[in-house]
Amino acid sequence: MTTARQIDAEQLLYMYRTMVTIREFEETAGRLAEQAKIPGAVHLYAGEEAIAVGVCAHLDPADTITSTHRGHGHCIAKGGDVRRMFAELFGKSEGYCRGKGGSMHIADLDIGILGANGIVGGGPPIAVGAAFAAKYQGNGRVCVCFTGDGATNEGTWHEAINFAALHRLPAIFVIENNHYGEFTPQERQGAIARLADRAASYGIPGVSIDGQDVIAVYEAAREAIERARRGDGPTIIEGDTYRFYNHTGMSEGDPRPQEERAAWRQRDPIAILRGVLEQRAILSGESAERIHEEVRREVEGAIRFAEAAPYPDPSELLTDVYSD
Amino acid sequence: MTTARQIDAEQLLYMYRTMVTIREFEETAGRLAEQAKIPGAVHLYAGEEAIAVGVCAHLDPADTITSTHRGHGHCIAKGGDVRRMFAELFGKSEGYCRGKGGSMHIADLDIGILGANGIVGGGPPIAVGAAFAAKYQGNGRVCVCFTGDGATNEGTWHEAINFAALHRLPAIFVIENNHYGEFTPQERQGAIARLADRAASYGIPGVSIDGQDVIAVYEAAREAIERARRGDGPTIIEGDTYRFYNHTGMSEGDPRPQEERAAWRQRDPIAILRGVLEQRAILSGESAERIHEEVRREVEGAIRFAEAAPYPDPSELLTDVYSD
Amino acid sequence: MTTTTGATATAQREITYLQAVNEALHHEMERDSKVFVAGIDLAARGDVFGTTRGILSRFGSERILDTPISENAIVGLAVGSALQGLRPVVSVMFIDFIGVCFDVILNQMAKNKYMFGGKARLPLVVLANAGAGGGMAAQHSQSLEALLCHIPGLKVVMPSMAADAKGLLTSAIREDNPVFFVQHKRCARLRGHVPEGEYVVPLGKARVVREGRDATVVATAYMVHEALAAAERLAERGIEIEIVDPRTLQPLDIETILASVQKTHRVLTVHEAVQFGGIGAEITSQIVAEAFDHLDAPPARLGGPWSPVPYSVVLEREWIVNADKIHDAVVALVEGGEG
Amino acid sequence: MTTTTGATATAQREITYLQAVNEALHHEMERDSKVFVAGIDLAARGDVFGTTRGILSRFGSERILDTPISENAIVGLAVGSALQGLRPVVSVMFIDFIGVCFDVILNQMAKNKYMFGGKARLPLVVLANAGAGGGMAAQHSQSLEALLCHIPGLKVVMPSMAADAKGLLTSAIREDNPVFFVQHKRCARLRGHVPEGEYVVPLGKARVVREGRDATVVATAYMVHEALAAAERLAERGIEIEIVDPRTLQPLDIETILASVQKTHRVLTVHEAVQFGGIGAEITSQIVAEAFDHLDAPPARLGGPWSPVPYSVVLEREWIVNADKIHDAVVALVEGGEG
Ligand SMILES: Cc1ncc(C[n+]2csc(CCOP(=O)(O)OP(=O)(O)O)c2C)c(N)n1
Ligand SMILES: Cc1ncc(C[n+]2csc(CCOP(=O)(O)OP(=O)(O)O)c2C)c(N)n1
Ligand SMILES: [Mg+2]
Ligand SMILES: [Mg+2]
Repeated sequence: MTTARQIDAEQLLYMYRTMVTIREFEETAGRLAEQAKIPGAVHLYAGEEAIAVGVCAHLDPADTITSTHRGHGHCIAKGGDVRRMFAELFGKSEGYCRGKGGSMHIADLDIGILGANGIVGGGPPIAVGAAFAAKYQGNGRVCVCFTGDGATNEGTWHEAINFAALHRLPAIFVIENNHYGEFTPQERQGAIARLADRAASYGIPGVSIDGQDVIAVYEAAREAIERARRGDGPTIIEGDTYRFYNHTGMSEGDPRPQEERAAWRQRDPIAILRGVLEQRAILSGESAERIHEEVRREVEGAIRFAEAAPYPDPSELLTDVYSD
Repeated sequence: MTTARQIDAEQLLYMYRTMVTIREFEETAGRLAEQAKIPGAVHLYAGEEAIAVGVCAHLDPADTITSTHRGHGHCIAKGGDVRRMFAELFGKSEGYCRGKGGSMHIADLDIGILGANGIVGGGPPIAVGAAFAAKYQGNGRVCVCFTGDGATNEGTWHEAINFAALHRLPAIFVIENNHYGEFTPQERQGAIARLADRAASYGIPGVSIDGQDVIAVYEAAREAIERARRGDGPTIIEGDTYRFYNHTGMSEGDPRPQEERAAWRQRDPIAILRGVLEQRAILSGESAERIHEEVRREVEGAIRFAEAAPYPDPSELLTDVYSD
Repeated sequence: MTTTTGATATAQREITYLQAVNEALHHEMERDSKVFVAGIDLAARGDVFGTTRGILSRFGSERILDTPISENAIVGLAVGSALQGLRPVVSVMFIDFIGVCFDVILNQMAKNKYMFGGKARLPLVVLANAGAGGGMAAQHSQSLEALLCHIPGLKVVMPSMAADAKGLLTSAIREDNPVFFVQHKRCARLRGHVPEGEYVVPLGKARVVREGRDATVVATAYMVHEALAAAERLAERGIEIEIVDPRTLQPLDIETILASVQKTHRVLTVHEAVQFGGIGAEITSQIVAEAFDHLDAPPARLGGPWSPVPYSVVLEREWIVNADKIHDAVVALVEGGEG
Repeated sequence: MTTTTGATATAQREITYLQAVNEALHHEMERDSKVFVAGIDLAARGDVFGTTRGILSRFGSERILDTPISENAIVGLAVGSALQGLRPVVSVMFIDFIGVCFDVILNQMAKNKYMFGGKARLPLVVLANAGAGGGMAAQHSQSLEALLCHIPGLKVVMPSMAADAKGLLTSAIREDNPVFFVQHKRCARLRGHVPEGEYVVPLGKARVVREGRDATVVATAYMVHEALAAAERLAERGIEIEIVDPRTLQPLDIETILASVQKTHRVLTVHEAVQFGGIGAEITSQIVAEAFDHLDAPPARLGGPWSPVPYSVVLEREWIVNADKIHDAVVALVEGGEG
């Protein structure tokens, strides 16, 4: 956790690399899904990287997150292993869920990832419990609950925040406002523009920030997380963002206006951070290329790992239903 | 519907009588429940009369309401027949639900009462549908959704208001803030004091008023209902109030501080209106006594009616599950 | 058993199950202005499943609404507007999502009429998509119809064929009670002959999909197709199964099932839903109560194993009941029977 | 079948079922600081049912929380804190209220472990009160255990006796899986001998409550007491029924049930829940699959009629399964049997 206003170069480079990793992961996953190498639905996080990365940069492995159907970015930002993620997408036994979960259920309890979630609004109630456990055990942990804008219209979101606010639980509710729930624009899902204003319903702070600027996210998250760790309760952070691909998969059938899509492409969070890094002479064209290349190799390696991994044995069908 | 600021005497007297009727009904029902003449749970509305009456005074029979477990007051204010209400409490076939519903499910669809509800937060989703139907049919009707303060922490309340606000449905969400949900005070159920502030989450007006002053309620309701009828969408009205008896039944085991209870008794909505009426010389001690006497006779008559009514025939057990 | 009313019927016109649903919607919206449709992405997008394609352009945004992701409000919209005389058709998308609005289903929709002493009418339809097979994993693959079938006040329809989908949705929309119209995802693209124009299949009537003498297979939704595939292989072995598709699970047409069992003396129930507590248990129990002496072997059941639906194609394939499993179960029932 | 460990056990100390639940809570909270309790009015008020009386003063407000009326948050509190190593016990008050938080139950709690490839542990208990008989009407009187029993990943306990309530709650709290602990309201005040100190009844073990030779009655929760009442009258008639209380419905101890049926050759299942799709259907189906040749008569079922629970005392009495109905069903089973 940094405390100075000035974020150090190492942290910035870490965030840059992590965003690049997410992008590379997602575009690869999207292509593999198009080739039907990944079954089911794959919801790509590309375009929204700054939010997961700017928030999770403050988290220790013991801190927790609850994620969404669009969860790969959260997982990588929280320290997830791309090899085991790809193996899971391929339904292999080396996958995070031993092939039982798939894209919408990747979890790594060892590093505080309490699961992606196929249910919109499924995460917030679970975040209440995780944040409560931190308070109960007095271990200083926080829980970050990621949701989309659409999820803020589910009752579970409301119940969870009210509960967390009342008990001053160390929870942070991050809204990734990409302006669409599936194919329906946000303005046809609710009558207010700034979802962070809903914080007023719970007597907690709510901030709206530029979700494409990882530094803005980082700063807002730092404040919210420090507040939570201090025992002062939750914050809502709304990051204004955009998904670069369709609701599921890549771009086929994306009904969003071409102009809107192009405009947001101009606000690529990776390019924005790169600009800052170059300006501060932290990154050169060459070192950037090296990072991208390393990430590409990492992702390629992950794919090879995943492809080589065995499928689960059919006998595993009935294991893991219960603990004993 | 009145439009003048000055409420006419007839309307005021009507409201006075209706409040007295609710009080008499509830205290009688409470005593009968104590004598085990009414089974199940009876949630008394006594003390909160000004809210139901001040709101429903603006409603036509074709307008609708959704009610709560504490629903007798809404029913009477909306024009319900106390005879059929008592018959229902007694489980008789002349009851509103032919004995099938009881206190928590009294409904009269002919006069727009879409049912009391045993589920906290059960009414708001239904109100969405009723208000939508009014808009769809363009018939100028409104739907008033009554809930308690505790119900505003249920997700259904949130979903319903967001939906109604988005579609500018002719709905009014009235919060009867009696400061307790069952036995737990409001401040241990949420972190904000004024629940009407939650209107900000939906881009609609929210007003907090003195729920013991029927004129204040009447004025706020008029504005909200006119707004709804105009097609400008919902309003949240929060009325500050207090129940005079325990969560269920009369006073036994009521854990609320004696001092608090006594203070609120000083704010009896009936006495407050009576003061206004006497000041405006609309009511004399004598005419008030006549009203009270008439109401007592009406309630006694209702009890006699209900006692004399037959029980449903056991063969009715399986009717009314479906329409055909 | 099925009735065709009015309109021209082209003898062998084949369309998909989904198109059949879409036709019924169009037809009923045309017929009755009280019918409207609402749900996530139903209007502009025509539903992620394709059910409502063309409705927006034909009927306008007053009669088909995209909604916020707020299933309590969506299903509440149906209940409240039905109480006020409209005939809503709302979608919860995946049947897995009934959890987020289950109180409205369990305690409001299903009980309002009874609790109110009969005065309410709730002419509403809830569309829901069930079934595994697409790698959608545990929260998007369930068959939860048994939960709904245990709730007095609801009706539950689960068509397997395109024509039934059209005919049953037509009936469901005209019905004055809450009906869950459960579509199976793997049925969606199956084609079949579907009469044009108005087409009504009454609720509560099973259909004998295939005649046979050796055993009755009561199968629901996509399992009807798996049973048909099994039947071919069984026929090669000399076993002729009779396949009964209940089509409506609540109310259940037990008479048609009993008539078949009394003819074949053996019965296997098959559904994709988890076996424990599935509709097969109820059907089996009713059969033994009514036709015990007609049985030459213990009634058998096939249903999903006791786990959530797994993601991996290897495990998912293992999880789902299919023609092979039906085949083997019938062989055991007929050849290994104790009769 | 039941084990007593440690502590002094006063031979015939009798306490109520509710007190037994309360004792188990006290004992387990004393034993393990990871156990905490949360729900509406549980702390200051000790629960409207009385389950948590004395817990606040003994353990303080860190370990027992009053909650807002937000069941999704309450049940989510259990899931999330269990995933983080605590052992929550949360209450949904009436089992009727599972509807408002059903997604958390169906799609999160029950499936997290499996979806996550086994790595999660969810040691949590949900307390819920079931049953009609108090004039509480349709939304406060249901027995909804069958819905929960159809969901892989959950366990469901439904004790009928005070001692079992204590012993099973102890096991439920120590269990590493989500357990619904369903109390029947009419059992709450029944007294029985309950061992002092630690007392464990393992999950998944049925109990033969009464021995008999002529028919097996499998009864759950309050129906065990009704069956016992029926047994006395049946004995006068010369019919000796064996009563089996499954105690845990998921997992179901079918072995104990089968052993009894193989002895008596006749079986009646009885529960208060609606008969259609109730747990009796599953038990019946398993019995016919496993012990068909042992049956001298078709297995019979008794359960709630096909309606919501009515309010009026006249109708409610008619609705609920009772000793008379059990008596008559057994007589029909034994004397009218087709064996
Ligand atoms: C309870 C529930 N309702 C509906 C869906 C279908 N669904 C999947 S993603 C999605 C949109 C979610 O929108 P948002 O929360 O803004 O997240 P985004 O996809 O934009 O990241 C919907 C409606 C679901 N998965 N769960
Ligand atoms: C879903 C649900 N949860 C809990 C309850 C139990 N319950 C009945 S009334 C009540 C308190 C409601 O408080 P509020 O909304 O403030 O209404 P009030 O009783 O104060 O009028 C509770 C918790 C319920 N009936 N339904
Ligand atoms: Mg979005
Ligand atoms: Mg209150």
